[in-house]
Amino acid sequence: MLIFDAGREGRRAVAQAPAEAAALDDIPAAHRRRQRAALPEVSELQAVRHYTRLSQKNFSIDTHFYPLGSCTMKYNPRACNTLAMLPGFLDRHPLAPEGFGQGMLACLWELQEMLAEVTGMKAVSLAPMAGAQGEFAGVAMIRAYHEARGDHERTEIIVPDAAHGTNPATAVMCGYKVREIATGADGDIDMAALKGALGPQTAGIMLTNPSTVGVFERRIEEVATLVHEAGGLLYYDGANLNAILGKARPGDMGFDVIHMNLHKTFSTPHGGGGPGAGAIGVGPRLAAFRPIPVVGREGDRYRWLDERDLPQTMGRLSAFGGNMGVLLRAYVYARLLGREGMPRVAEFATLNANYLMTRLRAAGFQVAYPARRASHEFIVSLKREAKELGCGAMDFAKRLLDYGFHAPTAYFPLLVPEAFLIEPTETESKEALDGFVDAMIAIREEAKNHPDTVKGAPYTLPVRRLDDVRAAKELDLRWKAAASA
Amino acid sequence: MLIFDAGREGRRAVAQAPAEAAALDDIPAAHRRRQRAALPEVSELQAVRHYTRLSQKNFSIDTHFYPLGSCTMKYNPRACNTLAMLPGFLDRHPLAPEGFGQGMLACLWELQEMLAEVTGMKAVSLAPMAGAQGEFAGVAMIRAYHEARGDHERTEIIVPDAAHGTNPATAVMCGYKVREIATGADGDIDMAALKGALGPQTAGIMLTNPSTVGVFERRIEEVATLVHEAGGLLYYDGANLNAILGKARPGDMGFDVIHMNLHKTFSTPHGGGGPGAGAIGVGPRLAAFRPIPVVGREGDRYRWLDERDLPQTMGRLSAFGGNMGVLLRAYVYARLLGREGMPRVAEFATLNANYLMTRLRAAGFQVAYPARRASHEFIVSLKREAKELGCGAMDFAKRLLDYGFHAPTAYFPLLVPEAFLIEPTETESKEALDGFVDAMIAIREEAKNHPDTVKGAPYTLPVRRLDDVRAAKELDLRWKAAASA
Amino acid sequence: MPFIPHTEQDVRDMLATIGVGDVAALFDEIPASLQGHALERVPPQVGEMEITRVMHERARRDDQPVCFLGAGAYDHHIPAAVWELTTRGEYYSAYTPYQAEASQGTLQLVYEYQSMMAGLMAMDVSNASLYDGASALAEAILMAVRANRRSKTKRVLLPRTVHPRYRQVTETIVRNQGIELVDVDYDRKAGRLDPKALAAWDEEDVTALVVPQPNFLGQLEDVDALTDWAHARGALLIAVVNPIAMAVLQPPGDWGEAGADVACGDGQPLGIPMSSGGPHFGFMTCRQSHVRQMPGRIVGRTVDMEGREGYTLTLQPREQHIRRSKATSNICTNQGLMVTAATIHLALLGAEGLERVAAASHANTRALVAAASAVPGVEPLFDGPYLHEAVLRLPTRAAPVLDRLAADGVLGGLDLSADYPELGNAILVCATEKRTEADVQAYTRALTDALKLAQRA
Amino acid sequence: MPFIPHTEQDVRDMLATIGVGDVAALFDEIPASLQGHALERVPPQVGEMEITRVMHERARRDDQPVCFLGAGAYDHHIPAAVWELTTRGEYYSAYTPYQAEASQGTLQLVYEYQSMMAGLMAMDVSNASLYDGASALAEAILMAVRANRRSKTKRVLLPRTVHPRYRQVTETIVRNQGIELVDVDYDRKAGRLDPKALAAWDEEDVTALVVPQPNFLGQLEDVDALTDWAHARGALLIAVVNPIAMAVLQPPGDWGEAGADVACGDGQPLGIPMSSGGPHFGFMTCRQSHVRQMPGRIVGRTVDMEGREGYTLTLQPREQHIRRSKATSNICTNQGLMVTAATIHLALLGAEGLERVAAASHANTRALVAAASAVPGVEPLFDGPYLHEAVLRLPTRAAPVLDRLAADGVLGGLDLSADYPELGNAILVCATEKRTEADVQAYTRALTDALKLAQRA
Repeated sequence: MLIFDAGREGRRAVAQAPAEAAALDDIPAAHRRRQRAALPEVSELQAVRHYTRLSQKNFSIDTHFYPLGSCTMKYNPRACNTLAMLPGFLDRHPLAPEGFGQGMLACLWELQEMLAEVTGMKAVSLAPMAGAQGEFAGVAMIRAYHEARGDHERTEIIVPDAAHGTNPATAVMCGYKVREIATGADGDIDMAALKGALGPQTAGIMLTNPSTVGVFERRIEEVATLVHEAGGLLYYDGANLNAILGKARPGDMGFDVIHMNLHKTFSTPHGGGGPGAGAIGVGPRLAAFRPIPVVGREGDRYRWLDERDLPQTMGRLSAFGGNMGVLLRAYVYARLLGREGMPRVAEFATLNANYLMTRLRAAGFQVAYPARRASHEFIVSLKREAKELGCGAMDFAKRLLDYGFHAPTAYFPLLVPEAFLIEPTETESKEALDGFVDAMIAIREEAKNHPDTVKGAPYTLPVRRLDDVRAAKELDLRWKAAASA
Repeated sequence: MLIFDAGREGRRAVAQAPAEAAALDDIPAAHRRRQRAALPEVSELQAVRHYTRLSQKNFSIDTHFYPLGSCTMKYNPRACNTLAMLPGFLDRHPLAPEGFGQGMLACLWELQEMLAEVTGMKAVSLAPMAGAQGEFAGVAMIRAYHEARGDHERTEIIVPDAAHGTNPATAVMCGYKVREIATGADGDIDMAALKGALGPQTAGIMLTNPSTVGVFERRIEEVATLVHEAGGLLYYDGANLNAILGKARPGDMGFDVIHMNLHKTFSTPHGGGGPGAGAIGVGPRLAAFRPIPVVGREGDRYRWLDERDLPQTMGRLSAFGGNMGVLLRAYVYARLLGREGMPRVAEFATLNANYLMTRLRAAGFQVAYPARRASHEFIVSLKREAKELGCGAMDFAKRLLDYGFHAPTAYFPLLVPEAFLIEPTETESKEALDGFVDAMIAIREEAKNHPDTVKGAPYTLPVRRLDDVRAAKELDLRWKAAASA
Repeated sequence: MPFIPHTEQDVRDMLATIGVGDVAALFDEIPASLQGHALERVPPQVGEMEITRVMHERARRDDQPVCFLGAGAYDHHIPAAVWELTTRGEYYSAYTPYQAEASQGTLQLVYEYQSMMAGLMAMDVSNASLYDGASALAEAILMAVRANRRSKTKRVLLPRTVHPRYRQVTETIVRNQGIELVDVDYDRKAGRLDPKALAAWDEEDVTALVVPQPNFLGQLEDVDALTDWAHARGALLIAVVNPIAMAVLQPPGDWGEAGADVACGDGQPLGIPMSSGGPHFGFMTCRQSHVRQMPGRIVGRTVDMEGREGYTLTLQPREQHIRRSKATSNICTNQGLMVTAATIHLALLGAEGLERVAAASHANTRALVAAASAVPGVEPLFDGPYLHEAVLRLPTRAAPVLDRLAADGVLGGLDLSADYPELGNAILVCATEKRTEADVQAYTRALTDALKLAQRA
Repeated sequence: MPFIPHTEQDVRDMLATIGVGDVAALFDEIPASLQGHALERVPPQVGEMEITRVMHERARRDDQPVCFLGAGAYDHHIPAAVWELTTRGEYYSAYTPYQAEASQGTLQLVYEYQSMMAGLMAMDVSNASLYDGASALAEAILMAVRANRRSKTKRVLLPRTVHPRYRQVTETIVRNQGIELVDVDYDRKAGRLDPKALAAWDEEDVTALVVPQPNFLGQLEDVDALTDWAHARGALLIAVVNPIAMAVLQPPGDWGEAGADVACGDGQPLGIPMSSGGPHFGFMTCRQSHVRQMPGRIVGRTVDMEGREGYTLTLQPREQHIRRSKATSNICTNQGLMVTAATIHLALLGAEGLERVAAASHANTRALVAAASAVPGVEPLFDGPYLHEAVLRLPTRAAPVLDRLAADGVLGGLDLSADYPELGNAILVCATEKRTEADVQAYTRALTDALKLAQRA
């Protein structure tokens, strides 16, 4: 049932709107709305009941193990939410004088410091509102850097073929051509391909390390040297930062700029698709180009730095300062981890991934890079199951839902057929991992004996497999009132 | 799975306890615990996931229609919770000076005033922590009143046979004998029986009006006169106050004392079984005997009144002042209703009940008092269905769960066979009531054609019918660790 | 019409179905003389926006000072997860779990709660809670009187080291049931129950003895000896204890040779905000042999028609809605939502977490006592062991000193002069794990200032 | 180890299964030179108790004054239910709903959101949100450039009456895509886009015209004429509007003969706390014919294998994870949780509720303008219609006056001198439905005092 279906003309949640319908008579009729908007007309109880019941139709971290590769679905500590939602934080107008926001600014300044330290970068800006905006800011800074030096011939960004889709999309948004390079059989970059791609046209390279195939780029220092020698800069996609948090720092590897997905590594909620936060860290070459605003400290006072302080800034990314509420959650989380806790994130995420990889491999599943350590994630290929049993990644994914596990990321990265990219994160217990292995084995048994059972899954969720083709062909993107009198 | 089953030795939610294990060496060993308590050893995520998933196994107002007679399961406005949980209210120590609690005391004082006005009583005490404690306080005040007058021969409390079980239980707790009187065929008190029961031994009478059979006691003024003439006092059980809120006042009917279930009429949450609040209102005869503390006002300052102010008080009912958090919720709700909203509660609760009764009757169900108006609730007897189809109140109740409705109160009051006591409350929509009627009709059809389907219900809940006999015989009241090394 | 979903059309349709002309007709059985009061003292309806503003202002007025008060309510850390989960609609707005199949969430949670409390107290079984610690003690006494059939006197010894408010509430509740509540005095030096005072009852019939641990004065009672004394005389032993303390102190089930018979107390320290005193919850645990005398709801594990595990309310024949005037108590609702919070709290803290909380509270209270005792004229009144509360003697009347501390933003403790005048200028102080070194320094600074001022006056 | 469930035994068992001796071995592919930094600038781990104290203190420091600021963020009432539901774990901790069957809650909610926004804007379709209003405008411009294949110039007219920050963000985002952003000036008297300034482009190729409603200065633009002007020239019309305002003002879909082509804006007024500026969310709606050019996620209704209705992400081939360098945008996450809140908010308010909010805000702003204009030297700068923001001229420099108001606990408005120096001592003020008569009085009192002080100085 849609919320609209619960509506009746004239029904309202009366306590929620002003008691009086104030006059608008001084606004000319030509400006006034003529027909009331088609919104639900429901009581407060109906709304509460509807959205409570709807919520129960979701999987979530708070209800299920979610081994979703490259997404870092770990526990979102409840204190981060409770504390970020204190009225003193929520009720502050973005343009209120800084004197009314010293507490909030203190949190942001300390977060900047912590992020700079843990990534090995010189400075941080918290302005980007999501990973993709952080990426955009990063590449735009690279462009601003070259332009500021009068270096106008650099037209290409190098991107590995296994990269996240946002990488090439971002490079194009910043006016660059994308040059893809291949991944070697061992999962590392093909150095010959890299050397072949580098040249005076190279503005920079976008890398994730560990890469999207779940392994650490072992020759990263050599890569950095080559790119820098060619005059390019190195961009670090922080999607996989959880794998090395507190253990190794992108700044030490030679990266010039990094974006961090605070909603991954710093455990702010994914919220069913945002809001995220894509803080960026920069090395000395790019510090002047950071997006504004940035929090500065003078004595014991904090204030926003803007274009007057950073005249070379690549600009503003949002009307105000970014996703403050998300940043406060990240701050609380970072403090709860502290210096001791950050490396443990990497250690236990890695321990869980290697354990799960070892167990799945021992159970007969095919691992994409068996000769390598898993980082915080790894790839299983279900190519053999698809071929021999007729049940591929999609079928295993859907059947896992019936077993009470969210499916791993499927069919990504594209270069591994029938891929499951599996990231257990550090917050799951050994029992949860063992349960997942048991489910994978059980599903394979089902696939052997009753393949249709697997291909028909899921059975226990609110709906069975959906007709995506119909969804795209016969677009139904909104409710419409039934035609009436 | 029990939370204990998720535990592993040494596992903890580390952020939640002090980092250091401080020394206890100055406490003699004889006083120290020798074996660690058997509590769960789980991570924070495990606890959050376990209790999130457990919650989803409940029906609740926020998820289901709950027509539970005599329980007034109406919408609990979310603002009442949010506002009562502001840190300034939660963090106050009960013994902190009143200067730190003026805001909270102002709310309680105003609540006292509103409750006195809407019940027609002279004064109110918010001290009782639940309806049953309010009842206890009420009857204890009646006793204190008679004793204060040297009237020691009054040993009996009169209670109608249809009364809530708490009524006789309370009278006994206060040292009284219980004298039951019959309910007439029309649902009113049998006046002859009342007259026969009254005498110099009568301390008082406990009544609900509307009564537990769902009809208004029409001759209440005559009852009051008779009881008062016999030297007794009248106690009003506020369980059914929702039926007359703002429309008629127990004080005007002649009652000397009333308890109110704020978790019913004033919509504080039932919480899966409490906490409630059982505020009491008293007429002039009993004002001096109110339980302490009570909030007083002097100028614009509020303070607690105690035994120094009310030397004849029947005493204290709790270590501190009562269930403040519940009272704050009731206060917010009372303000949101206001003067206009209170009578509407009674009007729409009554409209819903009469509509539902009419529809069920038209659908062929047997109503217990067809010649009477329903109050906020009414009784359907499934005697005929039990006899003819073999499916009684229990079967209909369980099958309703499958249809997404909580069952009405069944087998109460005891004097109607196969009773369903149905209270829809004012916050449910006509569509919800119609849906309930449809379900009742559908279940009766099932009972005709496939009675075993109904008798086997429920099917769609986490468990099917439970073995209550085994539960009581083979008592299993706690988890025990499996015997190990 | 807030919270009422009816449209005008709905009302018309419903009235037509019922067959009446207007809503007023539905009230025609209520005498007209009783209808139509104007409710002048009830203010007009306001919207959520307006009441939100009022409550924020009033909560702000209540901004709290640093708390060194205990005396039955304790300022412990509560994990954010506790109340974020507890206020989920499915717990918050559910009814008492009579329809077991539709209430497995609450029922299983209560079963877990019972298991945790029984474990913490080292007792056999727990009920699903009572209203608060004080009323739980009263119910425990009523229960002991029912359970001890050998004793004829209904005489219960209630030491003065039990919380004075608990004693008052007990008196209020048991007053009309023919029970004799007997004060037992305490040792002025030790702040513990006086064995000599008890000796007066050596040869008498005693139905039950109540023993607090820690006692109201913060001191530890000699629970083993007291328990054995009671049992030797055929009396039942009722423990009234702080649940956090039981993480590190000997639990009632282990007292003496045979353990306590009933253990009760207030559950507030287990994840419940102080909230000016409520809602808290009372807990009660007992020996298996007494379970049918225990008041309140109890959840049992059983199986369904298909043999699956499930949970249900059990032993209901003890309760008022079945037994009516013969019930073990008139108790009806318990404090379900508080139990929900406490269960989640206990799961998050675990035994080790609770131990750390208790130990840190102990360490902070020691630090407080030491620091305060360095202030001239201030000294600890008793010399025995204590956990996280202690009595300090002041050189001058306590009330004005505490007022002065409050003005400095410090809740300095409880003035004992009303309940224990024989102790002189004494205050009861408490420092939980939340108190910091800086808090303790603020305390002693404010105390020093206040005493100087008092001596000048 | 906070949030890590591993016991020592677990670690031993897992390492044994993997076949390594310790955890360090798992990092042996990372050059040793890159490992082992001490993280000195990261403070040591603290517990939840300690950080709770810190955050409460810092939030208290941020206690907010009475807000008469608007300018892109609005202090509207938010029903308590909105965030109590939005922060339920099932919404809060869920991922983007790629696995549709396991995400029907979020997916249906987004479908409802799309329906509500399309209805509110009187447009055909909505996406599932963008980051904020400013970036939504930038995306709308990129979208219009893609969609308007007839226009060759990539020239977009961006009036100065659009929020200055939105214009800055747009410049930042579209800078490298060969788009020409053209300022269009406004009429100094009317505070609206100047038809004469527009006339300069009468004969030129224009790809799109942006029209704000209400505009940044609070005034209402002549949206019908502007829309028809754009369409007559083959330009697309991009509306950037306040969603609360659209409850009472003509919605973009009804502008002019044919309606706007794209309507976007910031969704903060729909149940999102101001939160110092974020997270808010951007919304975007458009004509059906442009849907395949729209960036961001879109949810469609379809059926499952058994014909039951269900919801799924659709039109994914527009997106970066499929199309990579050819995607309509690099956008990946949207602002899902904010959309959850806005959907619940819209359901609770309904069209009539939103109208009342808008109308009450209008009435309060009129009252504010009237009261402030009674202060000597203060007057409204423009004479046209406005909804809930207006520009006041002060007799003296605005900054010190606003500072003085802030010291009196009043956020008195936005100083326009940096962005609109030609307007002199002008401030932009706003009064939502939350402001009371007493608030307005406090404002004028503080303003009177501040101006007296300024004139004395």
